[in-house]
Order: sequence, then C-alpha cells, then structure tokens
Amino acid sequence: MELLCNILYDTIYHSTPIILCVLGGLFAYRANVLNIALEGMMLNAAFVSVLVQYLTGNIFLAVLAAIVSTMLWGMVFSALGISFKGNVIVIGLGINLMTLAISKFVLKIMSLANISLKNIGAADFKIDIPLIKAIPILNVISGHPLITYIAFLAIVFVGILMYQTKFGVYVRVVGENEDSAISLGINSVYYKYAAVLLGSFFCALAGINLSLERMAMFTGGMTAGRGFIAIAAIYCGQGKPVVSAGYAILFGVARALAINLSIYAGPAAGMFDIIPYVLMVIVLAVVSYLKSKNEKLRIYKL
Amino acid sequence: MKQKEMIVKNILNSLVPILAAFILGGIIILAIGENPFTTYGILIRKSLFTWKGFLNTLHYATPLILTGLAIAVTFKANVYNMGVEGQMLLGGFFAGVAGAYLPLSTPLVGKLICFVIAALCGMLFALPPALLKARYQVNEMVVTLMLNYAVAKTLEFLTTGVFRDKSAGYVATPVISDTIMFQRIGSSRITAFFGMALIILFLMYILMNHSKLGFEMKAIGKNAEFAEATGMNVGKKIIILMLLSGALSGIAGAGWMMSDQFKYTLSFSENPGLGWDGMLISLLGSHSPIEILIASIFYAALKTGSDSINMYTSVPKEIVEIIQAIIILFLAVKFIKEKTGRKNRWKQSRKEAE
Amino acid sequence: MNSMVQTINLTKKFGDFTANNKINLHVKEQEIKCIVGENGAGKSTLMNMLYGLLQPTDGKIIIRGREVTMKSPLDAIANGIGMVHQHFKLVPSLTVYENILLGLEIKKKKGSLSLPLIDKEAEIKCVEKLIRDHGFELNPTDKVEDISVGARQRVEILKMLYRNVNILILDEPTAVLTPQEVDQLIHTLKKLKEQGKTIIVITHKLREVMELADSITVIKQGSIVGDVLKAETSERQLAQMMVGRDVVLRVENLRKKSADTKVLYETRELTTVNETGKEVVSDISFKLHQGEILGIAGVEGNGQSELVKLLTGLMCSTKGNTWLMGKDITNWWPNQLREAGIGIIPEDRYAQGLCKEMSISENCIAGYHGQEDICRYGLHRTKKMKEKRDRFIQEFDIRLGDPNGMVGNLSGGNAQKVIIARELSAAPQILIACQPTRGVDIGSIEFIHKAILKFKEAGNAVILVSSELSEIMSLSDRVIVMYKGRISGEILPEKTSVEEVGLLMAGITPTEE
Amino acid sequence: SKTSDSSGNKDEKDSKMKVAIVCSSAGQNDNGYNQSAVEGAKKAAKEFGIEYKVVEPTTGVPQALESLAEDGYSIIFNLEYDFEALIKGTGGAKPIAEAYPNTTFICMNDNPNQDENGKTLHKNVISVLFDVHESSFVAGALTALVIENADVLFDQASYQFTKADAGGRSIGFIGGTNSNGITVFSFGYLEGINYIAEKLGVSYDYYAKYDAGFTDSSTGGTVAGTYYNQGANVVFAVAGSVGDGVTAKAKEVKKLAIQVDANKDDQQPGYILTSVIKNTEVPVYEIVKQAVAGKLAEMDAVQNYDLASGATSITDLAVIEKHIADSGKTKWEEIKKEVAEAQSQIASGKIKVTNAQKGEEFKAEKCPNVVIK
Ligand SMILES: Nc1ncnc2c1ncn2[C@@H]1O[C@H](COP(=O)(O)OP(=O)(O)OP(=O)(O)O)[C@@H](O)[C@H]1O
Ligand SMILES: Nc1ncnc2c1ncn2[C@@H]1O[C@H](COP(=O)(O)OP(=O)(O)OP(=O)(O)O)[C@@H](O)[C@H]1O
Ligand SMILES: [Mg+2]
Ligand SMILES: [Mg+2]
Repeated sequence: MELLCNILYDTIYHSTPIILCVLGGLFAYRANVLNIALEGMMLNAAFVSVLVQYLTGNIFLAVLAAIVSTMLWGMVFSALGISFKGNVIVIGLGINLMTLAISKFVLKIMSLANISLKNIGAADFKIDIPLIKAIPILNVISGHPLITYIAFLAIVFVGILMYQTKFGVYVRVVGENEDSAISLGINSVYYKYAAVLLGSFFCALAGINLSLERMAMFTGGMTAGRGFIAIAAIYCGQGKPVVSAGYAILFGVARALAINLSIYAGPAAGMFDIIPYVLMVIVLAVVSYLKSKNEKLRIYKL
Repeated sequence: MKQKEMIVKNILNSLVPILAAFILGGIIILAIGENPFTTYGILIRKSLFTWKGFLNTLHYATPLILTGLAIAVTFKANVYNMGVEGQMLLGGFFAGVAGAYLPLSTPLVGKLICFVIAALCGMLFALPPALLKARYQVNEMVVTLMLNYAVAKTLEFLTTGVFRDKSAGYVATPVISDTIMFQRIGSSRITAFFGMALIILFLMYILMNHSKLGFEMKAIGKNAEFAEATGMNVGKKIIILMLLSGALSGIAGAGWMMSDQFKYTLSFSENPGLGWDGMLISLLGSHSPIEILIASIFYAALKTGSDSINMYTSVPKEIVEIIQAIIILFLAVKFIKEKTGRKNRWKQSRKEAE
Repeated sequence: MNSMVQTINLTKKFGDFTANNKINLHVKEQEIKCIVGENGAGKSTLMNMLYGLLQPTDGKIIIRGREVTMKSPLDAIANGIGMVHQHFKLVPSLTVYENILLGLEIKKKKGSLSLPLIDKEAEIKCVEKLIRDHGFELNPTDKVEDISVGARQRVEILKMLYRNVNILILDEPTAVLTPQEVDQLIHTLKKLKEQGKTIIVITHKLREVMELADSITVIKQGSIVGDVLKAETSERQLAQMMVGRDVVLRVENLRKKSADTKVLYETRELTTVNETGKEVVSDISFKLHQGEILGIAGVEGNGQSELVKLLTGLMCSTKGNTWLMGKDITNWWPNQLREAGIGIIPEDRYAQGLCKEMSISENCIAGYHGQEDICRYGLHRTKKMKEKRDRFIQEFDIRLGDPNGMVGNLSGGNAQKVIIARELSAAPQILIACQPTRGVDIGSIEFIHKAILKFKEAGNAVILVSSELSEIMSLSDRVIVMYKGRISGEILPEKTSVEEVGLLMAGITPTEE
Repeated sequence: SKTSDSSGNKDEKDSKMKVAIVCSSAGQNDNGYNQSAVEGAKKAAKEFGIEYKVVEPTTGVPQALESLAEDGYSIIFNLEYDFEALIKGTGGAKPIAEAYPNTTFICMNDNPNQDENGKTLHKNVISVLFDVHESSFVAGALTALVIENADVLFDQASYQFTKADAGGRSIGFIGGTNSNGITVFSFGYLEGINYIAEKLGVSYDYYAKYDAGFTDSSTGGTVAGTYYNQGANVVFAVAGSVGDGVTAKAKEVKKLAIQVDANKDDQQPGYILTSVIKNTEVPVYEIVKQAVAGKLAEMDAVQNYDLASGATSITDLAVIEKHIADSGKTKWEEIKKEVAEAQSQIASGKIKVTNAQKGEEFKAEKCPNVVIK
C-alpha cells in the first residue's frame, strides 16, 4: 500500500520533466526540425533559474530569466537551423555542449561545485490539493509543485493546440509538405520558428521543475539524459501529443518501479536501473511488430 | 578553376566558423580579465606545434577517428546508430576483462584476441536494433539510445561487482596484462594503435568510396526506395552496416583500453564520451573519412589544449568547451552558400552542351 | 474577347542559361489555352512566373490589362490566378476539407467573439457546398492519403476555386490520371470555362490538346515557336513544331502470329494483402510467351501497382507462385530477378528507378552494380562505369548537359531513357515495364516505344503496365484487365474496341456471343 | 592569479618550490575533499612562499602527472584514484615515479606504493590515508542517539520525524559507488549505530545503496525520499553532489541528513546533523611544511591520519545545535558527552572499527542490533 503510493507519487515526479520535454519537442518534430537540443535547453533553464534565485532571491525574476534565456537558445537554434539551413543535429548537439559548458564555466568562476539554495526549499513549492489530499492512494496526485500540475494539464492543451487550431495544423503542414504551405502563402519559416520556440518554452518549464522546484538546487549535468529520453518518447509516439506523453509516463513508471523495488533487491539493485530503458525498447518493439505484422512491402521508410 | 574555387570555398567555410568562435571566446576571456592571445597561444602551441604535444594529440585522436567512422557508415545510409558510445564501452570493457583474466602471452595474438572480442561485443549490441529495424521497422535511433543507457548501467554493475579489482580502493576492473598493452613510441603517448586506426581509415575510405557496399550505402542514404528497387536488399544492408559500425566502435573501445586506460573505470570514456565526440566529428566531417581524420585531430588538439590552458594559465579550462561548442554551432552552417556552387556547375554544364 | 493574361518579352534566366526567352504569351478571357513543348522547353518555368513562384529576369506580366508584379503565390491568388502543380501540393495526412481550406480556416465563434479553435463542422459544410456547386465527386472527410490520384487533383482544383480564382493554370494535369479520370477532367475544365474561367493547360498529350484547347502555344528551347488556334491545326503539325521533325505518333506493334512459342514466364494464383490485411491482389495467373507483349490495364487502385511490386520483388505474396522458364522465382528479391534475366522499369521514375542525387554513371549501373564488368573483388571500376555511361548516352540518344552531373538535372524524358538504357543493355529476357512514358514528351515516347518493340522482336517478352490505354492497345499483343485485384478479362487489342476494355476496367464482363 | 607576481625577478621565481594538486573528477570547488586540499596549499603558499597550481585533468591523470613533473613541480598531490601509471608504469613506459625521481608524488586515500609483500616501491611516493571509518563510527553513534531522543531534542513544528517505535529506527546510506573508499564509511557508520543500539537494547533497520553515482543530485533526492518514506529519520550520503540532493530532500521532508568530506552543515542549516570530515587540508599543509624544512625524505611512506590528527572527524555540531529545542538542551549535552566518550574509546583502541580501506572484511554478526535491508 505504502509502496504503491510511493511508486505512484514517484511516477508523477519522474514523468514531469520528460513530459514537458516531450511536449516541447513535439512541435519541432512535427515541423520537421528535429530538436535534439531539448537536453541543453532544459539544462539552461535549470541552471539560470537557480542561479538567478541564488543571486537575487526573487522567484519571479528567476523563472522569467530561465524562460527568456531558454527561448534565446531556441532563437539560436532556429536562426542557425532554419534561417541559415544548418544541420540541425549538429546544432542541437552544439547547444547541448554549450549550455553545459556555460554552466560549468560560470560555476567555476563563482568557485562553486553546485548551487544549493538556502533561503528556499523544495517543500516551499509544494501545493496540496484540498480535497484529494485526504483520499488514500489518490492523494499521490496532491503535493506536487506547480509545474508538475501544469505539465499534465499541458498534455491536453497541446493536444488541442496541435489538432484544433490553425497553429497546430500549419505546423503539421509545414513539416509534412513545406511546398504546399508555401504555395498557399503560409510562412513556413515563421511556423518552424514558432514550433522551436514553443518547444524551448516547455523545456524551460522542465528545467525549472527539475532544479528550482523539486530540489532548490543546481548541479552540473543534472538533466542526466532526460532530453534524449524525451526524444525517444516522441519518436515512439510518432509526434502524437497524448501517445508521446504516454511513453514519457511509461518511462516514469519504470523509473519509479526501479527505484522503489531496488530497495529490496540487495546486490542486484544496480541492475534495476536498466529497467526503464529496456522496457521502452520492448514496448516499442512490440508495438512496431504488431503494426508491421501484415507488412508485405519490402520498401523501407528510413 | 572550378576545382580551385570549390577548395577555397571549403576552406573558408571551415575557417570562418573557427575564427568566429575564437573571437567570441576571446571576448569572454577578456571579460574575465585575462589575455586571449596568450591563452590561445598556449592552447594551440602545446597541442599542435611541439613535437611531443602533437604526437599526444594524435594519440587522443585515435579512438575518435574510429568512432567517427562508426557513425559515418550508418549515418551515411540514413541509419542512425546512436549506440556508438555504448558499443565502444562494451568493446572496451570486455577487451579489458579479457586482457586481465585470459592468459594472453604473446603481444600480437593477445591484442588480436582482445580486438576480436571487442568487435564482437560491439556487433552484439548493434544486432538487436539492426534486426528490429530490418524486420519490424523499429526506430533504430530510439533503440540504440536506450540501449546505451542500459549498457552503461550494466557495465557499472559488472565493474562494481564481479569484475571489480578487489585490491584497488576504487571501482575499476583489474589492469590488463603488460603483454597486451600497446607500447608507447618514444616519450609521447602515441602507440601503434594510431597506425592501426590509419589503416582502418584507409580501408574505410576505399569501402565507402569505391566499393559495392559503399555504393549501396550511399544509395540507401539518398533514396531507400530506389535502393530496394534496384536490388540492394536494404534490410540486409542495414544489418551489415550496423554490425560494421558496432565492430568499429568496439575496436575503438578496445584500442583505447589497450593504449591508454588499461583498466575499465566508470570514467572510461569521459564526458560526453568518445562515441558522442565521434558523432560530432563525423557530422562535421560530412561523413567523409578524410574530413573525419582532420576533425578528430582538431578535436583532440582542443582536448589536450584545454589541459595546457589548465596548467599554464589561470583561465578556467571550461573556456575551451565553450569555444568548442561555438565552433560546432558555426560549423553546422555553411556561411558561403553551397547553392551558388551548384548554379555555377549548372551553368558550366549548359555551356558545354551547346 | 478581352485579353486575360499577357506577357511581354518575359524572360527567365537561371545563371546564364535562359529558360524562357522573350515570351509573348496571350491568353484571352474564357478560353482554354494549351501549352505544349518538349521536356525542358520552359513550360513550367513560364507558369511558375505567372504564379509568383519564380521572379522574371526581364519583361512584364499583364493581367486584365494591368501590369502586375507577383512576389509570391499569394499575390497571384490575389490577382485571381490559381495553379495546380504537376506534383500535387497537398498534405496527405489531412482530410480533403482541411486541404481545401488550408490557410483560410474557419474559426469557431461564440457570439461575436472568434475563438482560436477551428470550427470543423462549419468547414465540412462549406466544402460540401463547394463540391456540390461544381458537381465534383469527393467526400470532404476522407484523408488525402487514402484517395485516388484523380480525386487528389480535384481537391487541388477545388482549393483554387475556393479562392475565387478565375484564371486556372494546370501543369501536366493528366500525366498521372487514368483515361476515365482524364475524360472527367476534360469535362470539368470545359464546364469551368463555361462558368467563365480562363484556363491554361500544359500537357504532352496531343489528343487532349485537340479535345480541350481553343488555342495552342508551342514552346521550344525557351521561345515560342508557334501560336495557333485549335481549329487551324492538327496533331501532326503540332508534333512537327515541337520536335522539329516528323514524329510517329502511334508506334504500332506489327503483330505477327507467332503461334505457340515457348512460355517464358508464368504466374499462378498470385495473392497478397496490404498492411491492414486486406487482399489487394487475388489469384493472378497468366503466361507470357516468347516474343509477346502482355499489357496489364486497369483503373488505378485496382491492384496493378501491387501486382507490379509482387512481380518485381518489392512485395511478398501470401499465396501463389511465379516461374521464369520453369524455375520457381516466387518472392525473389529484385537483385535475384535481375540476375535471372528480368529487366525492370519501375512505376515511379524518381522514387524507384533513379536516384536524383546520384551521378548519371552511378544511376547507369544501379541494379547491376554487382556485375563482374564493373565490380571486381567488391570494388567498383570507375573507368568502366564511365565507359558504360558514355555508351548509353550514345546508343539511347540521352541528351544532357554535364555527363558528370546528377540525374536530377536531366529532363523527364532523358531521365527515363537512362532507365531504359540500363535495363535493356543488361540483355534480359523479360522486361517488366511500368508507365514507361509517363510525363515524357512525344519525341521520347516514340523512342521508348520503338525500343520496347525492338526488344520484343529480338525474341524476348514484355509485361507492360500502363494507365495510358492507347499505349497498351497499340503496343500489346494481348491485354489482361484488372478489377479489384482480380483479372476481369483478357482481350486481344486488334479485335477489341476501347469501349469494351473500358467496361472490363469497370468490372463489367461483356456477355460472349 | 595564482602565479601572482609575474613581474618578479626570474631567479627568485625559479627558486620557488612548485607544488601541484591534481584534482579528482569532482573538481576543485567541490566544497569538500578537493577544495580542502587547495586550501591547504593556499595556506602553505602564504606561509612558506611556495608556488602552487591546481589542475583538473581533461586527458587523464597520468598525462597531467607527467606534464607537471616535467615542468619541475617538486610535490604533486594526486587526489584521483589513478595510481597505475605512477607506481607500476603502463604501456611499456617507466613508472612515472621512477621517471621523475626529483618529484615527490602524494597518493591520497590509498597505498598503492607497495609490492605483494608490503615493501615500499618508490621512495618519492607518499601515501596518505584517513581513518574515516572511525569518524563514521562516531557519526553512527550520534545518529542513533539523536533518533532515540528526537522528540525531546527537536521542536515538533519544524521537524517531522517518524516515531522511533513506529518504524523510526531506520537509517539510510547512499554511496556513490560500490568501492572500498565508500563502504569504509558505511561499515564504520553501521558499527557506530550498533554500538548505541546494543547499549539500549533496540534494533535498527539499515538501508543502503552503493551505486548512486556522484553527479545526479536528483537521484540522491529520490533515493533519500524513498528511505525517508520507509521511516528513516537520518540518511548519510557519501556521494559527492548526489549528497546535495539528499540534504535538499531532508529539508523537504523535515528530517536529517549527514554529509561528507567537508563541513557542509551549513548547506541546509538545521537539516544536516553533521558531516563526516575528511580534511585533506591537513596532510597537504603538513607535507609541504616538511618539504620546505627539507625533511620530506624523512617522512614515512605512509601517512595515516586518525581522529586525533584532526584530519578526520565529525563536525563540531555548532550548526545543528542552534536548532535544538530548549527542552532538549540538557539531553543534547548528554549526547555530546556520550559521543565524545565513544571517540576517546576509539582513540584508546578500546573500540576497534572495521577498516574496509585496508581490505578488512565487514562481519554482520558483529552488529546484531542493526538489520541490513
Ligand atoms: N531552378 C532552376 N535552376 C536552373 N535551371 C532550371 C531551373 N528550373 C528549370 N531549369 C531549367 O530550365 C529549363 C526549363 O525547365 P521547365 O521546367 O520550364 O521545363 P518544362 O518545359 O516544364 O519541362 P517538362 O516537360 O519536363 O515539364 C530546363 O532546361 C530546366 O533544366
Ligand atoms: N536548380 C536546378 N538545377 C538544375 N536543374 C534543375 C534545377 N531545378 C530544376 N531543374 C531541372 O529542371 C527540369 C524541370 O524542372 P521542374 O521542376 O519544372 O520539373 P517538373 O516539370 O516539375 O518535373 P518533371 O521533370 O517531372 O516534368 C527538371 O529536369 C529538373 O531536374
Ligand atoms: Mg514542367
Ligand atoms: Mg515536367
């Protein structure tokens, strides 16, 4: 019972930044600009939010700075990748390296190994939902920081944005058949930019959630590959908001299981860490198998 | 004339970003109150313009050449083997374990056995994603990415568990036996492994540019449907290329083990890792072997250079990482547009036709 | 009648290659203007300028007597010009109505407030009305990826009509249509003309020109070489103007009764399913004799495409077998088929036949790139490859600028000739030719048809799949017609009328008398 | 900058003794192990006018050791566990220690400088060991005492301890990796807990994870979270930055954590019970001092720093003391006394703590009152 609650709570906890990154990467994926810089953008927001909070003590400023600076990276990505037509994978990797290097550089200049906030703690960000808080098991939904709630609500929001609004339709059109968009006077560059920038906004939320809200601290490389997991989830869900977010949650479940069960595993606990990764592969393989079971065509879509 | 123009353009296209990156980096160095010229002097001189430093740079470039090639053979065919890092670690790890536990008494055969084991390990890693891709069109990028993490965790588990060197006070496998260590040449760190990598590079050059498989690789990369329709058996080729890539990665790991690390530690490939570096190198070198060689050496020079900066200046060595990232960002963009080049060619051909 | 579209000395240069040279085009109100010319003559370039996709290097465009400059298709649409491109600019994953309204979405309203959400119901209603008004056959909620090529084209036309254009440009609209669809299109265009639209059509098919056009402009090497009224010209004269020499418009198969020659190729009960598990090819059995051209006809979407994939090794069967001279070759891969002596001209030139971004010499060996003459110890012999390419260029009269250039730079007809050269010079015994002349100009059609006949007469056999009924009827010795994945009938072209074939294609078997 | 007076005259500069510190991967600002060593060097530089350099190697420790030795550094502290090339030589090269006989190399935390028979290999290598097992023992004793008396010691409003009889007798340990360098803390800590538990006749649950890594602090947060959820009232982290996540979590759930290496009690004031200090400043300063006095050669090849040396201990508890409720002040004094008592018993050898670093095996039967989960 206790264990179940822990697992559920941790699932929400671990899914959140990945969901946000997934939502962030979706639009770019749909607009046919693979954004591999999710990791770096998230790291940037994680760093800037804590740094500004550390220097100014102003939460509002911290969040604002994180979002603005992350969207600036989005601008860099778009400018180089869309306007100058550079190789987006290289640019993405470049931004990942860059944000990491900058955080290390600044920490080095400040003579810190990490930033640990003292005047504010993770507990200060938690929000309890009045009624749900009292219901057993369901109470795992309560007691999360604001952005966690936002993340889950955003899945619905993004779903609507993607399928019910002009913006979503245009982004998909631009990704699927840019010529068609251009021939109807849809400014494809504008929508690609918007897709990337919206993505960096979500990554910024993910970063703030990861560092400021959940830990009230920043350590170098604290994103630990979550951006890449998000990319995997996007691919698994083929850019569909709900399905992709579902994969993100699946990963969160696996992670929560691995962490909670490894307590009982003794020396084999180290092997539990691979569960989330292997599970993702297995699920993807099964889904793909079912889909291509009847495939008689020998032509590959690479 | 046309040829010359292209060469100049290519050179400018690589030099401009590097210069721009150094200027931006210089501004940062100035901002923290240091002299950018002395910093850059040290960065470049020690790693490229002293004999020993240059040979050391070549030594550090060696595994990068191989991981770069490993990336190139798949990326060129539009197959994204993101598992090079994991394959390299796996190869390195098991070469190390073999080197430490097996009674390998002759240097040559011993090394050969380790390389074979490593190549097999790399291929073993590459096989599931390749089969899944070929059979069920499972996205290989996702699978290899996930397996990377799984492999890193597994190796950590093995290193801290069964294969742990009990006598060491830290987490590492036992040191490999002396016989299979690559011997240093002179006082620098360079070993015969570099020569080996050059030979592999040459073979890969031939393979990629003049062989049937290379032709098919290119065709699959440019148009997979065309490749299938002209009988290239794309599924099979994907498996072959993935295995080749895995083998190259494994060899990179084994060589790194036998020429530099000598034991597997959790920081065997450092951050972000030889495989990831290889990916950048291959992308920067547009998946062409010659350019991969140049990019690896340049990359390694920055790495050794960052040590020099650390040792001889008080600029934080992280500045090198920043410069590196700026270079990468700028190199991604061709400042002098390819387009004009194509138009020129077009013009040329029209003229000839008349 | 007033002049609707006029160009004065319109010139377009790419670098210092002149694609359009001082074009003075004149299109009157409410007429159908056909533009003809060889591949690469500059037709598309001219139209792209009229539609704002390309900017003229020099000259003027005058619409309804007013000079205009058009920077983008939006300007063109604002000037009442719409264009349907040869390669459709549709978004496959969207529905018909979404495609038609793309860029002009209808938003949900709450009172007088307009919400950011799209009002799908209103959109569907609006498109339904549009379809009804023009008497088209379309279901607005179908996804574009699921509908036939003809239907897609109607979507493109509606897209333009919804935008209230009164000048409609169509670039090679019939190249991918079935005969029925072509008739439908011609009917539609004529109706649109009656409604007051002005229409410009590019096509390579002179029969259509004669049916459709009020006036015709012929372009050759970027310049206008003829401007005639339909009533005052003939197919022959047009062909002569385009190519500069007499062209045989219909290459006839001189069917010599070669009774009971050897069976070279045979299929029995070939069956396969698509990815949803639906049977798309059912029990196809036929024999192919030496010295025979077997035509396969049918309305697109009746399994010919899948049958071809089965025959060429791009798809696996669920049942049935194929034999080549007694050897079972069921489900062999394309490379095995080529080795066994089957040449393949695939349906889609740039998807399966050629790789645009590879050089001509590389394309010349594709499919045979493992053969000993060019590949030794797994390594390619560049010199031999070049020799082969030069031989092809010579023998098959491939006209190109730079022999070292990419295949993508060739015009459609010449690109097709590369494939023909490659497949025929490997000396196969069977040729599977799919849509061998799609989008190719009349000069090249003549060449390709002759080549196919020559191949057959040398004692080989051909399977010819084409949506061009006239091509099938003139070349084949025997024709099988497919309907819903099955063979609905077998006919001899010289004894059958086009109407009968049309019935078979519609799945109606005429009662034998 | 560190190589300060570049205007100074050249001869004088050359004659200065040059000391280098090669950092471990945690880096020179780790607020602990590396940083303390740098502090030691700084202090020595001030007092003895030596010149020092801090190096964070990119291309491996051996490369850094070689370059530094070549550049004439006479003392090089190696804080990373990478001694193979230094002592034995790799890839056919001579051991670095042998190649540069005029440089003294200091190996921290380990004694690799001996052959199978325990004979010293190189004269110019000094090994420095810390008896962290002993300080961990003290921390363990303190932990158990605090848990037993938590309701008296702390203000109920600011803390949310699990009651001792309601599962609160649980303690967590989070290690970066499963190595002797880490388990040595855990075993000492365990024995410390057992020492008190046995006295009081109670039994404790002990959760341990030895593979949390050293960087991903959120892992630390989560793992600590599960331990706290299981009822643990104190979690001891020996895992670099991962520990920072643990302390943040402690603050979040209003329980206690223990840090390591430097005095990090101030990181989350009130939620860090203490830190097990491994103060590298002391040996660095000591060794440089001896060298300046020309007595380096007389130093033992193995330098062992025990509780008495001040190089390893727990903190003075000043930070946590401020958070002790008024009602608990007397109890707190008693606890401090008891802890000091344990400390002196260790010093006198009455209590023997397992030292995994020297390869001693931990025996569970020695700790009957702690159940390892
Ligand atoms: N963007 C371009 N750059 C350079 N040359 C071009 C470009 N577009 C077209 N051309 C050249 O201009 C000439 C005219 O091309 P255009 O597309 O107008 O021919 P077309 O008459 O439409 O041919 P087809 O019958 O094959 O459709 C061709 O030789 C073509 O190669
Ligand atoms: N930038 C370019 N450089 C060289 N050749 C070009 C360029 N753009 C187009 N072409 C060539 O011009 C010719 C006609 O171009 P266009 O795009 O108008 O073709 P199309 O009429 O749409 O296609 P199709 O060849 O199928 O009829 C093609 O052969 C094409 O390869
Ligand atoms: Mg055209
Ligand atoms: Mg055309």
